[in-house]
Amino acid sequence: MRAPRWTPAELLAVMGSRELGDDTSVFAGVGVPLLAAVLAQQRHAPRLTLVIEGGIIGPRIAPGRLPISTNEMRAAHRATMLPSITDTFLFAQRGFLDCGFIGGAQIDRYGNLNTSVIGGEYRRPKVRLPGSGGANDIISLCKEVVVLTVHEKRRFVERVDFVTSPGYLEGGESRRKSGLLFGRLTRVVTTLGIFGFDPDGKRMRLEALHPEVTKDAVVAETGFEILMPERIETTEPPTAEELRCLRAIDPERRFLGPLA
Amino acid sequence: MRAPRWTPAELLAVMGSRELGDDTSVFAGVGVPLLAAVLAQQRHAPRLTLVIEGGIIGPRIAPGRLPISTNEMRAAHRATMLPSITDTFLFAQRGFLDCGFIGGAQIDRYGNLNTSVIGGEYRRPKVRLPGSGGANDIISLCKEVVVLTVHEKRRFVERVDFVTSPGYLEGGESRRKSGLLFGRLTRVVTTLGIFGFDPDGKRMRLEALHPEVTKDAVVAETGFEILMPERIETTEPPTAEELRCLRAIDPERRFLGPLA
Amino acid sequence: MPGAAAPYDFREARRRLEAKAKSSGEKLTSIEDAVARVKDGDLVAAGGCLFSRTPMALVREILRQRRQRLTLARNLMCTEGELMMVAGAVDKVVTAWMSIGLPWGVSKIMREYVESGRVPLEEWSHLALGLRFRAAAMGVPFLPTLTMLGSDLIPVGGTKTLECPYTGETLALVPALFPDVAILHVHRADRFGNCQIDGYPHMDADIARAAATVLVTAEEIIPGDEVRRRPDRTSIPGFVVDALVHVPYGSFPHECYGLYEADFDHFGEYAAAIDAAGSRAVAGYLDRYVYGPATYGDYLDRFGRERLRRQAKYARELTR
Amino acid sequence: MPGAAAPYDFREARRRLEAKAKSSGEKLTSIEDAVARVKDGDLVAAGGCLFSRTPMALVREILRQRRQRLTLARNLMCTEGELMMVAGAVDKVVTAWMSIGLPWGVSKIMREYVESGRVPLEEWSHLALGLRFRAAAMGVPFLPTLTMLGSDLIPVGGTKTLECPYTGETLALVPALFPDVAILHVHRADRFGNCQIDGYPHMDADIARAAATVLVTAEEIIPGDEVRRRPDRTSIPGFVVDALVHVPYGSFPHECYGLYEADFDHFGEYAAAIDAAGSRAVAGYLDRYVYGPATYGDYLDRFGRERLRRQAKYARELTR
Repeated sequence: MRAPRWTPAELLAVMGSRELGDDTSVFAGVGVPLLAAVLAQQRHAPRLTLVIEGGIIGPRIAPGRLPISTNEMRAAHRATMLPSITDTFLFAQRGFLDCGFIGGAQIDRYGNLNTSVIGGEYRRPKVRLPGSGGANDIISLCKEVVVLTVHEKRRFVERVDFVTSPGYLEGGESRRKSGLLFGRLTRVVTTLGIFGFDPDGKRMRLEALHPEVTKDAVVAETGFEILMPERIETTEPPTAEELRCLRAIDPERRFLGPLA
Repeated sequence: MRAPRWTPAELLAVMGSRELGDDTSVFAGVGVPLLAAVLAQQRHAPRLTLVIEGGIIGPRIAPGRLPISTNEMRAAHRATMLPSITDTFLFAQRGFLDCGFIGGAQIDRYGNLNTSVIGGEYRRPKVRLPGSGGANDIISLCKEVVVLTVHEKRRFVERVDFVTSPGYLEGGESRRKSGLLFGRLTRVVTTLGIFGFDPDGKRMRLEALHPEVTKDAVVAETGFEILMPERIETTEPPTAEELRCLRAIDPERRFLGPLA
Repeated sequence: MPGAAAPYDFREARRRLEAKAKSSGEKLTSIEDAVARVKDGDLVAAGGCLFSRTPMALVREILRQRRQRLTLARNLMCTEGELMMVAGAVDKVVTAWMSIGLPWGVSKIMREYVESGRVPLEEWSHLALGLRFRAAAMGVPFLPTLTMLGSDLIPVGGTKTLECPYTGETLALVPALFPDVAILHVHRADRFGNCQIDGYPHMDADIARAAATVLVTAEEIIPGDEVRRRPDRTSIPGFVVDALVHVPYGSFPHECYGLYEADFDHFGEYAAAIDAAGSRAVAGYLDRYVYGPATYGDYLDRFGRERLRRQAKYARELTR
Repeated sequence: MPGAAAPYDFREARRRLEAKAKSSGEKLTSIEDAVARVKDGDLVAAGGCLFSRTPMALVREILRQRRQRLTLARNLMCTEGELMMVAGAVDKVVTAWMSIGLPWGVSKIMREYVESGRVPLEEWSHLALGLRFRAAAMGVPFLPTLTMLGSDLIPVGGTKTLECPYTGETLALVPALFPDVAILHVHRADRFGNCQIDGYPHMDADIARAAATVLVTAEEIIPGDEVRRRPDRTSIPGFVVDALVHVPYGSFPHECYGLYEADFDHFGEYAAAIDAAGSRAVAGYLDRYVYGPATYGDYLDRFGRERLRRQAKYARELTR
């Protein structure tokens, strides 16, 4: 077996970057989501505005000085505005933020995310995770949301133990009926492929496989039944130029992971 | 008849200034209320904080450069903070503003103020006045409110045509019952005397007469029955030092009026 | 027909924002092009307060383009409101207070137009109107408050009250106000629309977020790098702004904090002319200051450059 | 017993503020005197966010004075929360997220204390917690929002929903959170407590207005005249502040925008020690950094002045 030409994180960042259009705003978490946004900005979306939840608008992340949090000078490097955290999220509630980029610990067939508790009772959980942070707000309030995540069976579960951040809840109209008028989860970009949701039932659906990934690999790494439409695309592999650009942003490979 | 030693505006400003304690905050409108607050600051309340509704905290008004509005550089002279207008009023709603100083066009026995319409129907009034400005907010939200006004029969009416700024509404518990939990109108300082409100019925009550003013003069200039307790104080006349200080603040006599 | 939605309809307001490009690209244009975005019948909110940071150049261009049936919303209204009334541009005003300033008494123009029923005046308390813009800026249909309760402002504004589900107390819920267009004047901006304001911020930041379309004039256009050196001075981000115009003295004869004081002598002459001739004086004023001068520079020349320099000196004295 | 009121009780919160002096006088004092105002059982809200502008000197002094049964509320919690847990100072935390930072995974200390039930973690979305402080800052019992709806955060937090009387839509009403004490670290203040913050303001301004008692440390104490020259830089007015202490590097090893970067090497060593020895490592850390050094200067010496200079250099590079 030959060495892969890109790491899983590189694949996610490149595929994620392609979801972003020019003349839009993106609310991005740190790590791979931020890399994806910076890549898009450098490649095809020069008038993209990055928004970071610590209260940062329009930063130009310095290559090699990547932030590890949403609240630090590396994240705010050469920003155009630094509103309060609350005001930053309120831009999303008002409708100014086109796309939200988030990760996730557990995700289920309706795109619900859990970053709170796994196992046990809520107040005495088996594993207590860090919590929502801004993920709930982003998925509730941004116009469109893309989840970027490693595709593993322990993450893709039948039903999340706790809905920290609402995808389509019970599917169908249940999200809208809960009062969530705005925003929707449009894509789940994983290390295996790209997923959407069927318009009626809002169940997760395979839309495209990454190069050299099979449907069986998806089924094997997914803890629920994924809808498989007749026609499934194959994504364009990361180009040499995309990879070159991406690697220049994270030369220390802090988030891109070790090349084999 | 000898010439009065002070003008009506001077009397109001001096009497008003005495209502303010040190280590407090005062929300003051321009004109006589502002003069009263500045006088208090210079005389007995050096740690008083002036708050002006245009979004101004802690200004040091320059003598001879008195503002004519709550939204100008003269009002903001050497301020310590300039919050947004909304945030300025929210300091009052939260409970940070101890005393509000306002004027009034029409006032009734329960201290209700009208600066909106006189006569006719609301939408086709005989006289359209400028409106609430911040007066409604100040009387609704400051801990204590003092009205400073010339005492004339056309101002002191049986019932205001329109309640722009609520005093005690219909008296009794009606203010509290309307939802106004905070604040209260404590004093009405006029050119004739100082008035309060009886604790139960909340009707206006004479508390003190200015020097050389008679009860009959009050009755003659008031369009409703004023409560007259057994014991009525006489105010200390403005001192030479108070007048000297006050006149130095407004040397052009822009608000103090012409000396006879 | 977006403009026909109820002012508190946060769903429609959100849809309009979602449909608009949120670009960090070029925003600099001419005043004519900027104001072409204002449509007859629009609800226009003006920034600043009374005679401070009034977007006078934008008001002037709206009148020159003969817009009609506008609703003008502004917390405290001054001469700009009178000009719009007499020019026939407004069908309604939404405000907490309207006149020129304390020394000139109650506005005679406001009285003439409102008492006759020609231009209804929708009245709110100062905080309530601020909260209406803030609710809109936050993307919610109302904000709770304790102001206005018990007063006659509650019924005339149609403000609903609520028994608080947490405390059982009565709260006023002031409805959001989503303008079609915001017109604002700021101290400086880069060409991408990132705006910085000195001194009192008034309600401009909320109004910008509340509106579907945002037009800004700036005293100074600065390089983007300068904004990035002091990002904590930015109060309106570029992606909120639709059009930006470079207009020095863009509030004159009103003030701009630190740069020029309001021209009180001019107000006095203006008020005296109204005392003598009523709204006919304002019609003459419109010819002389609005319709006549072809450019904003010509407009400023009517005041005289000496006057501008004097007012700038006063401002420096008061703020240094 | 004020502390016993429900966190959204705006009436009690208002009464406490009305009873307090709103002075523009002297606020400068010692850290010991400032922290003496914190009582056992208090709800303490800390400013900054994660490892940015954490009021570390105040946290350290609270631990030195052995306060107990505190509730700590902070939007994103970091090492200061772990220290308070292991020191036995907190009975509960209120937050949107708790760990040290992405590279060090899920906080082992948080897991140990929360999973065992020793310290309940009350969880809100980041915006919801921000709105709780803002509601309190505004003096109202709740604010309406569309966030958290549909998620399990609504039932576990006891958040009530409302059918909007204007639009009929469902809104979440997040309840106000009125802290007994706010602890904040800012860039500069004058001795009267007028505070200025550079860079991202986080939630500090709201927290200051929300709390009954406000304790502030500042990197620099500047003359009052300097505040009056740039009043538009002030975000917390003096009459809100109860006690002010001059503490350079008052957030270290966390960051202060423009002045010093967080010491990530130190975080790495701290996290590695926990990996090796669990909460015993934190107990040792408390002895070495909190209980041991008699003064804040001695505390900083444990990091080494060279380290402080290095982090200051990094900050200048990132913000100039």
